[in-house]
Amino acid sequence: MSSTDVATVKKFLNNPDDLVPESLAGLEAAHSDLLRVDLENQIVVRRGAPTSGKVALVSGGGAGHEPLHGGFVGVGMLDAACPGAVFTSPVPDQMLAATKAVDGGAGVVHIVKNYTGDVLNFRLAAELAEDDGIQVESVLTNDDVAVEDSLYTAGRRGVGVTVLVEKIAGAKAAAGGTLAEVAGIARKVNAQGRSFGVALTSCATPTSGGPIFEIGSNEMEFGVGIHGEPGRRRERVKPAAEIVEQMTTAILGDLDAPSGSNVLAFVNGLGGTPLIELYLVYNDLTKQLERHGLTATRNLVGNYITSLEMAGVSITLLALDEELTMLWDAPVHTPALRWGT
Amino acid sequence: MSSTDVATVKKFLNNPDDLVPESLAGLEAAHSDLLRVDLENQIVVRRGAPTSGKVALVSGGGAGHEPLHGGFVGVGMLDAACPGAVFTSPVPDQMLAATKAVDGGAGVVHIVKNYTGDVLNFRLAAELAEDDGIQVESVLTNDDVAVEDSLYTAGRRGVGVTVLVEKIAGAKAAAGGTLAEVAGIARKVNAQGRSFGVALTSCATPTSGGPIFEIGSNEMEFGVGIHGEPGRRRERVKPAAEIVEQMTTAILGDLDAPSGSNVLAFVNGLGGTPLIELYLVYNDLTKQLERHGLTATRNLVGNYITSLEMAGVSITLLALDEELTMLWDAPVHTPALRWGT
Amino acid sequence: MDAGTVRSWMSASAAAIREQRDYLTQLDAAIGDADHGANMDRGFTAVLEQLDAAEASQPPGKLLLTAGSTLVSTVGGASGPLWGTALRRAGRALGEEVEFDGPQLAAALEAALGGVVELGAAAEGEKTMVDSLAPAVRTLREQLAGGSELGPALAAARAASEEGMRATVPLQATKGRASYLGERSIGHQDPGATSTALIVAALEQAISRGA
Amino acid sequence: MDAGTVRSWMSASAAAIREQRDYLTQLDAAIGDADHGANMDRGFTAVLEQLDAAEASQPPGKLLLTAGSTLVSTVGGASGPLWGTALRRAGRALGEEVEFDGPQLAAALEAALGGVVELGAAAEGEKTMVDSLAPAVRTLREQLAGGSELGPALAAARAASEEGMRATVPLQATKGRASYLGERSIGHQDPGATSTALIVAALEQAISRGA
Ligand SMILES: Nc1ncnc2c1ncn2[C@@H]1O[C@H](COP(=O)(O)OP(=O)(O)O)[C@@H](O)[C@H]1O
Ligand SMILES: Nc1ncnc2c1ncn2[C@@H]1O[C@H](COP(=O)(O)OP(=O)(O)O)[C@@H](O)[C@H]1O
Ligand SMILES: [Mg+2]
Ligand SMILES: [Mg+2]
Ligand SMILES: [Mg+2]
Ligand SMILES: [Mg+2]
Repeated sequence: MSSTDVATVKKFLNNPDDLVPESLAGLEAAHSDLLRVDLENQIVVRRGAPTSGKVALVSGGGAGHEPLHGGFVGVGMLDAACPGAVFTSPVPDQMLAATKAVDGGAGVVHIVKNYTGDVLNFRLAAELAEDDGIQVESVLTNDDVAVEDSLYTAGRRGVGVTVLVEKIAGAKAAAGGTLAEVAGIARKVNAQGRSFGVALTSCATPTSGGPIFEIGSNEMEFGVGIHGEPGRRRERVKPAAEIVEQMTTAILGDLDAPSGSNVLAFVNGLGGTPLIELYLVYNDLTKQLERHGLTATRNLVGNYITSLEMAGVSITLLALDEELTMLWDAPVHTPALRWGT
Repeated sequence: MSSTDVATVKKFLNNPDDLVPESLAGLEAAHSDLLRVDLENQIVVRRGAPTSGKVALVSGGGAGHEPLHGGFVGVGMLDAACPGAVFTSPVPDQMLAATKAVDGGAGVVHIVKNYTGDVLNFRLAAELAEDDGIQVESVLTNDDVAVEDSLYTAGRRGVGVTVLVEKIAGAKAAAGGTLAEVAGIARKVNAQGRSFGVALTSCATPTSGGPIFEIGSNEMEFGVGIHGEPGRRRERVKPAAEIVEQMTTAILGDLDAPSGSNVLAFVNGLGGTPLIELYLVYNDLTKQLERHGLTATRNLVGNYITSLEMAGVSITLLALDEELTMLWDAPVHTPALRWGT
Repeated sequence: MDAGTVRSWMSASAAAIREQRDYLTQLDAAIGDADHGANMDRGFTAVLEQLDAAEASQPPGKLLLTAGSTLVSTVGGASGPLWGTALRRAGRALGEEVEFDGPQLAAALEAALGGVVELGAAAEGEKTMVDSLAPAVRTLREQLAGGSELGPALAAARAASEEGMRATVPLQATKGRASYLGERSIGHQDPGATSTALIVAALEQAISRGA
Repeated sequence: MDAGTVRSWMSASAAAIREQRDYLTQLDAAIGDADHGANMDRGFTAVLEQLDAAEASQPPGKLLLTAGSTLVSTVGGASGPLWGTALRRAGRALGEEVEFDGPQLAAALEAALGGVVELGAAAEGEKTMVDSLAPAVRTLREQLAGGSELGPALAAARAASEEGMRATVPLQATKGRASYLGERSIGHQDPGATSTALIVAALEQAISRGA
């Protein structure tokens, strides 16, 4: 074990309990053209929502993964986001308020990352919304191949693919897709995407103040989650090319993407890894893809689903077809993802 | 002093000396629609450059500040970037190669952050370019109010305003501005912008492997630079609202922005601070602006000029007029900044 | 036992969780995401506020329904819906009665456990709060059926819940966040089982004090 | 002295810098950006490569020009253009001559110093490489003028440069990156003055060995 300073991890904070609402207030101040924040319900809502006849997309989960989800509220992506406390699933009341705020009569898709807390709270929220006469389809993301999907786990975690689901399903909804179609494309993206994460350091939640796990100065967590959940195993740090090879092998061992396929290659920073390293990882990834006969016809490199200040990286590969590519390319205008508008 | 682990800071790396070229190769692979990388000269060049008759913009500096500058090469911003080794000014050969690669006959603006190394190397490069018959205008950015601009310093450092200069001058060049006009608007942005940075942790260069400075678990560097240069003083960590108040006071004490002015408010992460905190800082900043009668009619929140994995934040305020606002809003399409296209 | 019993139970639970907040969070840091103490504390703080605001005349079942709904609305995470549903089911089981006896209490707790299992689908041995709640409910039922007084029966139930809590240490988690760790979850005590033992102990305390 | 002298000077400089690379970087970490060792090492490694590739017949001035250009092209930072220009000016001062004597060496070093000052605009006392280079040049000139042999004159110059280097410790930097620190730059030895003292020492070594 290293002698890392366990006392505190310093943060820009006022009262730790106010981090989420104060940050949301900042998000609204910076992007009032795109969204509004309902601080009482702690939800982020697209300006102009609800749009009559459009299927609405709502996602949410613990805070600490920014820009996910609030940074993806806007045109062509989410209609609302409900952030909980840091790393804590929001409560059904928030999800219900968000669902009501954006329902345009065509139904609402709940995009739920597969964690027990998120699943249970969204389940209660969907029941409440249906009691209110709103049609809800829940789509679970569970793309993390670091976790075995078996009787012995709560199933795979939802990680990087969630960003891609939100973008692509958002485009489908913007294009006039029905509730079943939007939910269908979201499930397709989830089915065709797989992720794997590696962390070099732990993050620290604002309330605890210290790192969630101790890690030696030569160690990495292989298969880490986005909540500081330790990975499946601890390994010695290796050259990036080897790490990326192992990650790619784990992903491709579980993804139906034969040689010759096109993929969307998503290199995601977990918050504390500088961009210069993310592009280095992307470079190593392109070599691995080449080795497997895959072409990255689309890509995304940056911090999109983070774990506070954790140093680490996740890779998500999504097998692309024409439909998904077209929806990926469709215009999007949110605080964190923008093109075509 | 804390007991932070000084042994190593872990990174995604192969050979530390290859970080910059491997990262550039990744940048090119991810954004080949926008730019190409000349690895021999270690420069990033806009696809389609040179554009005949268009004034070209070249910037550069030590690597480790990504996305600055390579991530700003594209349409409506930089024509080329020359990154040096991490935190080390590039050499004149790179700047010359970049200048030659993008000159469209209308001259080239060199955007130079005010550090002795950058200034001297760009000076030699400009001489060489002029020997080759290329007209060069050098624009110095020196917006960091943490440094006194006096006989006793090398002058103020160029920091956050550099991003704004590159965007706005890039728009002027895209709009057909002459060499004098483009350089003029760049100097105007620099003259009307001021910045201040605070760090909670040190960064570590890949070659040294350890943190550049030691810092206690309750301390912050007030007025830090973007190369791990310690700030003017060490202080105890305070609530974010107080830190932001001090930063704003320092900036506004030196910026000609009377009550009633419009500003562009830029909250920049230094690399290791999570986005949730940047938005909290932005929220605190809006309160300070209000107190001073200023309105943030434009803003930018995110990691744009970083210092590897340093946890910290800088604030830049730019006094806006109609011309600058219009140029800021003009289309831009680069890996790190994109709108309107 | 009456509404006052429920109020003292909730107060004692809130106090115990407040006191053990950091410990619960530490347990969760080891095999989860370091928020269990904060989650439960936030929830029970809100519960006390709601109960303070509730009319004095409300029957115990109604108070438990309010407490459960409050947990659902304020906790989040896995524990919020689970403990929230548990208390709601217990409240529903008590119905509109103004007083309740030992067997009614046992039935209410059984309903609570049923709600947890229905929602979370965990059986005993999966390293969750069920490992602490199920033995407590079973023991209370058995002790009462065997003719025990309520006091000793509750003491036995508390002991059983604590034993169940400790017995989670060697288990490998197969539900909840800790299951992602696979074998690395072995050797750590489950945070949810721990807070559950606190809540069961608070019940014993509330009733023995009231007696 | 001839081309061989320049080659040994450069080799000895490269070796000394390689050996002190981490120390130079550490000094730069304290008041700069922790790259001075890497910068100078990269530069002198390239210089040796270029000199190895240069024709054996090249005169010493030409070799210094090549060395200076190589530093400019490979070092970057503040030290690259400064030391690069210094060596280029020294090379230009030696011209096409195949051999050079003490006074010519002194003149070449004076030209080197002139280049540094012209480009960097630092006077002595600003806590830069000038604080080590200027006293070395001055001492060499004075010693030779006073009738000293080249050997002792160079030894004195080396001592002066080391003294100048140490004298940077109490200074407050007013040029270069360290100036941003204001008073906090006091108490640290300037990295550029330190590498300069190494290069001056390498010159003495190269010439005393050659003799
Ligand atoms: N499916 C489940 N059934 C019963 N209890 C569960 C289940 N999943 C998790 N738990 C309990 O929830 C506890 C974690 O609660 P908490 O930390 O508040 O939520 P989260 O895991 O969402 O962060 C675990 O320790 C476990 O006892
Ligand atoms: N204006 C100047 N004149 C002379 N020497 C300078 C000047 N500015 C900086 N230096 C020298 O350069 C050294 C730093 O070199 P180096 O670390 O390689 O470059 P950088 O400061 O760009 O990182 C300083 O220690 C100082 O001796
Ligand atoms: Mg949680
Ligand atoms: Mg440098
Ligand atoms: Mg938890
Ligand atoms: Mg330096």
